[in-house]
Amino acid sequence: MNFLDGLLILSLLSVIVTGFAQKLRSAGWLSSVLLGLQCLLLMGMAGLAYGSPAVSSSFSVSVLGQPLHWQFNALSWFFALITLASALASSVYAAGAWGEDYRLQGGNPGLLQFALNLNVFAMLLLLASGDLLSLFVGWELVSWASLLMMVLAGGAAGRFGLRYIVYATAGAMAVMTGLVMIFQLTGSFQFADFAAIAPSLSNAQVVTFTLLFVFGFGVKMGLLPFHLWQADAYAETPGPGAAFLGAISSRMGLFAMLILVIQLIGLGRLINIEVPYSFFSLRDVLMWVAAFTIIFPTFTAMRQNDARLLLAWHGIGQGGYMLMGLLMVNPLGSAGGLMHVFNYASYQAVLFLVVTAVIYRTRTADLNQLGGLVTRMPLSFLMMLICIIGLAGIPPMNGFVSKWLIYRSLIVEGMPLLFVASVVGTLGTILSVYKLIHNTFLGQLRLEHEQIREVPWSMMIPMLILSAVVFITGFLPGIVLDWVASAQAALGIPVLEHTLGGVESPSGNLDMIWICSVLFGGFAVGALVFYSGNKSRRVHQLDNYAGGHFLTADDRYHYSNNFYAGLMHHIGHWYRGTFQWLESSLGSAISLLSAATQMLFNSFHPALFLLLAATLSLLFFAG
Amino acid sequence: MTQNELEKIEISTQPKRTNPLANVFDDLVRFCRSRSMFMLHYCTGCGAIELPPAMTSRFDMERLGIQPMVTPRQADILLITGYVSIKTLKRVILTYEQMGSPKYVIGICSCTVNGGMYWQSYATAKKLDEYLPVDLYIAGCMPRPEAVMEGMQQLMQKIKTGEADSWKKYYSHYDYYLGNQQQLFGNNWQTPTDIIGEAESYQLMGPQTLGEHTKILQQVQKPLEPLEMKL
Amino acid sequence: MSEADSQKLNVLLQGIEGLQLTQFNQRRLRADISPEALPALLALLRGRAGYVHLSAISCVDWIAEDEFELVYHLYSYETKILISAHIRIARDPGVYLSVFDIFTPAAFFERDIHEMYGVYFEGSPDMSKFILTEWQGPPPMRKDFDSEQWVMDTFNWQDYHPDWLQDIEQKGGGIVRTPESRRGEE
Amino acid sequence: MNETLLTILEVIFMPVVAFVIGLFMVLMMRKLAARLQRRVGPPLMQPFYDVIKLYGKQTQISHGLIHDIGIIMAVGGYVAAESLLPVPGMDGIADKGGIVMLAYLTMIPSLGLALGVGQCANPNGSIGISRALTSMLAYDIPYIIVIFGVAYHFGSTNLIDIIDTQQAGGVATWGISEMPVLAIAGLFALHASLGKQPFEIYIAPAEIATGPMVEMGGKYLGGLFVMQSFQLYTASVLYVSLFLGGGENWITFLLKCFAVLAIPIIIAYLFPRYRTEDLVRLVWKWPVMLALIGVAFVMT
Amino acid sequence: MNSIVLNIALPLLVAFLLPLIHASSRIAARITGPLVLMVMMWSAVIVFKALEYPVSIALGGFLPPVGVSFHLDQLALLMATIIPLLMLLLWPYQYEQNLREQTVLLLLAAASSGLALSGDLFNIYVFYELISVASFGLAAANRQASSFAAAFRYLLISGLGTVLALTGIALIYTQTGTLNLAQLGLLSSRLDNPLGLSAFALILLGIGVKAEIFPLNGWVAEVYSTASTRTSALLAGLVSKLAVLAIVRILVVAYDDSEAGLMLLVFGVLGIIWGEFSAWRAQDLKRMFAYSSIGQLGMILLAFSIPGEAGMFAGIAMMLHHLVVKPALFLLTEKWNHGTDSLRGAARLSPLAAALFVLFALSLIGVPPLPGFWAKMLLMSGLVGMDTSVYYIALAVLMIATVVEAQYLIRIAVTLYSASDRSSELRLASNTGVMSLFAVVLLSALLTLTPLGSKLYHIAAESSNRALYIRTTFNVNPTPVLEHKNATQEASL
Repeated sequence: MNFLDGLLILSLLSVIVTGFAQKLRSAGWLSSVLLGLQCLLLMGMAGLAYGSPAVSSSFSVSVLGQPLHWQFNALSWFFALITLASALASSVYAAGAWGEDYRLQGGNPGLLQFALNLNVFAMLLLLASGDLLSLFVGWELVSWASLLMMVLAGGAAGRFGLRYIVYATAGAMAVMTGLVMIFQLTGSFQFADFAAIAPSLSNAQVVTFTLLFVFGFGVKMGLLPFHLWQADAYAETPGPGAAFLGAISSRMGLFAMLILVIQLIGLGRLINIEVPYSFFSLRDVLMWVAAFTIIFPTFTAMRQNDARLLLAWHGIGQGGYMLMGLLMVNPLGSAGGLMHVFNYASYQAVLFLVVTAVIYRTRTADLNQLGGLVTRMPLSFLMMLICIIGLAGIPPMNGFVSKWLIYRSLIVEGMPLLFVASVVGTLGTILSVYKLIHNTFLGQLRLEHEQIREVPWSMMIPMLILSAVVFITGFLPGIVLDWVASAQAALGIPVLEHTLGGVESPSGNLDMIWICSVLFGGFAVGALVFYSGNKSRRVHQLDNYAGGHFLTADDRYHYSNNFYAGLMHHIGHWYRGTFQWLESSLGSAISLLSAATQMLFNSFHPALFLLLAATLSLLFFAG
Repeated sequence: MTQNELEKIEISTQPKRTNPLANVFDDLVRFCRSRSMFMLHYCTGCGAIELPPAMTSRFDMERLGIQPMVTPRQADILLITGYVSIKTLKRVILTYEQMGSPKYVIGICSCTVNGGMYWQSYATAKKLDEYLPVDLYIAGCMPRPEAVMEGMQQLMQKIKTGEADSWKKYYSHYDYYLGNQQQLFGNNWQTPTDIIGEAESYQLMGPQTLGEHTKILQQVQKPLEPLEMKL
Repeated sequence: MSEADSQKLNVLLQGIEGLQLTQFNQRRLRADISPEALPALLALLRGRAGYVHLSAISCVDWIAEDEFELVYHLYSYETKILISAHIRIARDPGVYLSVFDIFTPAAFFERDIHEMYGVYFEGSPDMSKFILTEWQGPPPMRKDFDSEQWVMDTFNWQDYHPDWLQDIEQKGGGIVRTPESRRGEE
Repeated sequence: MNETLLTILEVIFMPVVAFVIGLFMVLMMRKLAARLQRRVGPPLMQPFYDVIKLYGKQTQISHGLIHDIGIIMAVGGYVAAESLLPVPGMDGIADKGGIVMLAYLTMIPSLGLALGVGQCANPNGSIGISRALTSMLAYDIPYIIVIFGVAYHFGSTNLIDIIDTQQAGGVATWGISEMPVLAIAGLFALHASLGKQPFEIYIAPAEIATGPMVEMGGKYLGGLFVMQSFQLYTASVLYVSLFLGGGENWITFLLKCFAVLAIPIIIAYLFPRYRTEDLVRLVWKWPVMLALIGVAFVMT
Repeated sequence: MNSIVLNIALPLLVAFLLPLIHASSRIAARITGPLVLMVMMWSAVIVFKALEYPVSIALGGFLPPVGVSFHLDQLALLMATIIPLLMLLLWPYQYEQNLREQTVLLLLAAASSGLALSGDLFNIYVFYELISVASFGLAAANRQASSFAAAFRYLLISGLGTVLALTGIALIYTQTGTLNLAQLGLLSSRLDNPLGLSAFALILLGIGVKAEIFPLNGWVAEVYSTASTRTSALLAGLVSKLAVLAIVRILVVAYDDSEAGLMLLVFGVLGIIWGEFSAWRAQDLKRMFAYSSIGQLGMILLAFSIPGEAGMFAGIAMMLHHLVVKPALFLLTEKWNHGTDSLRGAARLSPLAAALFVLFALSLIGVPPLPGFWAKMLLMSGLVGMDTSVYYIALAVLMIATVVEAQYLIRIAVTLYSASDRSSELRLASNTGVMSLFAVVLLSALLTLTPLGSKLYHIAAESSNRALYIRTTFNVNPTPVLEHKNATQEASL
């Protein structure tokens, strides 16, 4: 009985307990405590992140002659940490005032907690997988568990969950095909066996495996062009659930892809495979997929008018950075990609939670129905500010560090176009997150929102802690880079040399401790200069220059709709909805085919078919 | 209270500070103020047409540090360049109140002095300084750019010496100005700027800041407290 | 106006009682008509003769006769003729029918006339204040409103009498006649 | 320890120098504009007068805490950024960040300003910010390609290394002689980033009442004036460091900086303003194309 | 061993006696049927347990190839056990007017057992005919106009199929002069010609009518949606499997290594496409399951088309899985027999039923660790193992079909759990007793996956061993069954 056994068993136990305790009022706190205990057990394995050898579970199952076993290494630990931390934050958030409110709105917070625990269990099982079969079992559990979370809200959520599951099943089928093919090659599902034959695979086989796995796992990650399901589904998930799913759920795809494509097949093979009639290697193709995954969803996010959708679309885009970083051979890039998983989870969770807090108070996430909340919910504003700085990848928050690593590696590798693509994504992010914070927290406070207050502490504390993480790991990125380096070692890729403040390298350093200190020193100077002037006096928001117009509280003069009108004049017609079109035409094609098959059944007598089939087969064999 | 009485009231200018360094500092600030005048030309009438020549290469106001600005927040000088209809006057007052002090008002053209050729019109205000404290009039119909420049230089001189402090009068005699405004606009008249509050917070209250007219205002006005941050 | 046009118009308008057409020149016609018949005339002109453009409604205050004169200016793009239909209504109560149902733009003119003269148009969509939103007094364009007096009562004047002006005045120049004194002369 | 102390001293001193030089750059800008329009232009100390007057305003209008903090961030961000830009004799913390860092650090002031403007609740301000961000999206793309090209060429993102390499080899190894196409693209991007005509869509006084500055008076506007001088300084020094070999000594350094800045300014005052979409179209077409060609040259 | 004949004789006998028993005692009549089924089960289990290697029984003392012979191997006995078990589960206990139906059911039990056990073509044909008769009776049992019409159509096509099958059998007889399967296996070289293959095609088509093979399954949707749910469950769950089993027997023994397997593949793939795509649009739960079952049968055929143990193993696993899941799902439609839209909010009224639906649906889609997943995995593994483009195409079809299947099944699940706009609809409250039993079976299969897997593998290995089949029939001294090559590796999948 080691920590891993304890963790998995406790997790399963939590699922069962929260499943039965759904109706309890204190179900939320119960679930939080259970998740907290799991966190403690995970901390017991913290040695993994600092070089301890992998932990194997002491139990294993054998199905059809194939053993399934589970183990934790630094990579699993890293992902598990993110999973459990975001789950704990979401659970605490949902346990207090929010859960009460959710109950009053007709929801079942206990069910939400159950779904949360189920997801955590599934994810831990996936992260702990010690062979391909357990990986697939974990993978499917994750897929279906997140479906449960998505459809909790009912209504439109059901539709979006359904759409998700179609994508997920398609992905699962691809993965399963890949696994079965591996099995036919090696006769086992062990990682080691596949790794052993991987170098001797033919190029065609490598391409097949890569495409199958990238498609299969990429669906969950929201890789282009399989990304359409994600934003809607996450946006409709109840707030804390969305925070959890948004933070980590999609990253499970990345994890699995890491194991199969990067660890087992190896980037070296991908780089050596040239795509015919082009300059691209297979790796380059994947990197471009990642690049487009950054750009398109980010710019789609810019046009959203619902805060949750906006964030969810960003979640898709940010996944592209991670993949892009991890497809880089040098340690900078892969460290950037891995670190981005952590960073992204930290701020995305907070962002969803803040948006939920806004919904909790105002009952809307429509960016055209909000505004000026900063005076009423200043702490929430601060959280959102910290986290959008992180999301946009601007110093001094942690998002910058990981993106910096990715940029640096792109420069080192000499990939200008990908570099531009990633920067374009960042710029797009800046634009849309400003729209988010502007339309919710800045600008005119609406008359109907004058009386609202900051959210209660039960909701505030998880946000506060997570945003502290966003800041601290930006200030001291070395903390996370330690874990990342161990994960890199576990994956068997080059390990990044780093310091507490960042990276030391002959071709350009990064020392966030200095940078942050100087930055805050600069702010201090700015404040000094500012406060040396005469004291300013606050004025009412209606005391505002509008060309001599007298503003009244009934005037809605908050500039929110079509926020980037000028830009949209130029790029608006580039939004063709091609992917939507593709998806719906595929749907129509299936519908058509389906109608045709039904018609065939209905319009002719089956005897006719019988005779026809008999004639044909006789002709076939006789002729 | 008539205009005459108003003129006679001594505005309590800030006493000269005893610290010589502070005096030098005050002088420096005043000098800078006089050499950096951002003007909001609120183009009410025909007079505005005389400003482009004053700004461009023939006379080049920028030599003197005068720049046009487009919002009252940024501006120091409010130029009123022609007849002020009652409807416009409301906006002029709003704009004036939104400017940051020290602020100066220049009335250009005869219309701002006495109504000019619209003296018998029911629709235009006649004496601008009943509603706003005017530092300087530049009469004429319309005054030539030279006159505008001359006026500007006079104002610079007044700022440099510290004479131009009519803006304080607006705070310290708000009741008077408000009374005149109410007479034209009715008792429901209210601007979004809380002049009394400002006067209080900058210690610019005078003997006649409050009075019967402000009492009316305080009765009818919609509250304009700033939105405080609430935790 | 060609003979044919004139003929046509005569035929068209012969049914209207009390209509008196006067031709000023090729392009202008004056129609004097009773207030009751005006809507019929406008409807006919618009519907049958192509006078689709109501270019203005103007009002004259005939205070001596105690009447308002309303003039409807109609223009035809086909014949390029402007017809001005004149009616007279009693000053008191100063109420007339709106022609908004015939010409939509009439609403704007009627609102303006209501504001300036106090004539009320029944059936006009909006008779609220338009330009003079700050104005509390009587309709200012009525002859019985004394604008100058009102100004004198309402506003003060600059007390501006510098020495150089006094010099000029002593020499017989400058503005020696104050507004008050001028009023006395008239 | 001594080294750390020296660094700290440099970090304190560099923004001061930058501020003074920046004010003179503002002056040069206004003077050049005046000369182009056949005017005399403002006196020598005009930028100082403006800043002092604005800070000396007696009533200051704030729309809330974020309005204040926005200005603090706008000034403070640049103060910090200046310490990443090596000048003759002072390296500050340039070796701790590099150009990518600098490029992102200079976004902090803009973000601060955007926040402050947002709190003002003035639609003109919001429109201004939306346009400013749009133009940032436009000019940052060529700018970042140029940075990529330079970093790739010199094999480093460390500005000190880049300057040293150029100074060691003389004019022939200057960025501008080795990468002329990139240098042109960089100048274009620099121009666009200054927010001067024809790219001043977010100021647009006649359209949106100076956009972000609409509610800024007194020390708020003063802060923005300071920010503008920093901005001019940063842009020109960065360009000089990347393409013109940095400063061997203060005289050549200042000469280069002012010369670099003069070019876009002279062009600027000959033009009216683009519309937003035209700006985006223009900047995404020509400078990006040039920059990509330049990078292609650098990489082959 | 010979007591297994009881499984055929007893129900047949009781079926004829039932009216008499009914006349004497109603209560006795009520318990007779279940009792018989239990006896059948008991006898099958006994034999199954005692069986160490396949046995051939010659009835009436005539040795094969002349006599009527039964072939007892594990697969046959497994089916013989399952038949009474399933019937017990689906027995119409609560019906009053069910004498006729009970009789027919007993007849069906006898015929089914016979089909599962018989070792020559003629017997297969006879029992198949008996099954047909019984199923016509069942299809028309609820005495509604629509079900009569459906049953008539069914009868028509079934009869036509019988003719074809008989022709096929006759052809084989002309080629080989025998109808004993083992004998056919010995003479299989004579069948590997156009005429022999045509014979197989005709048999396949003929029997395929019951096996819901495309395109002979036009009756399926109609019959299943008009007949009672139990009948549908029985037809979809049991009868179709038996028909498949018969085909597989012929294929394995007589048409090994011939193009016949390819034919199965083609029909299987087409069946998958047609079934799943039609189900995608179905607006009625029963119809949807009917179409879905066509697709599933396609998958089973596909599995059996893979030569060797892998295919047999996958096929048996798929078959058993479907045997458990499909009847259970059909039982669900007993109350939920309206348009899918009207099921909105049903989960609130009968949470257990909805939960069971989700369980079965997930298993059907193949979500690990449910048994359906392993079955599907075996199938995919078998397909990949062939490493031929035809099989890869089949794999692709299978993948797409699974996605389509997931879509329509989860659509129903989501509908069940979405908020209902009506306050309460009692008719949605579903009866879940028998279903729960199926769920228990499914879940216990999940728990005993490892032993079950190896057992099934042995069964598959045994039944795919053609030589063993032949030897069993002709050699009195059989060799031990388990002689397969490197057992550990291959045993798994």
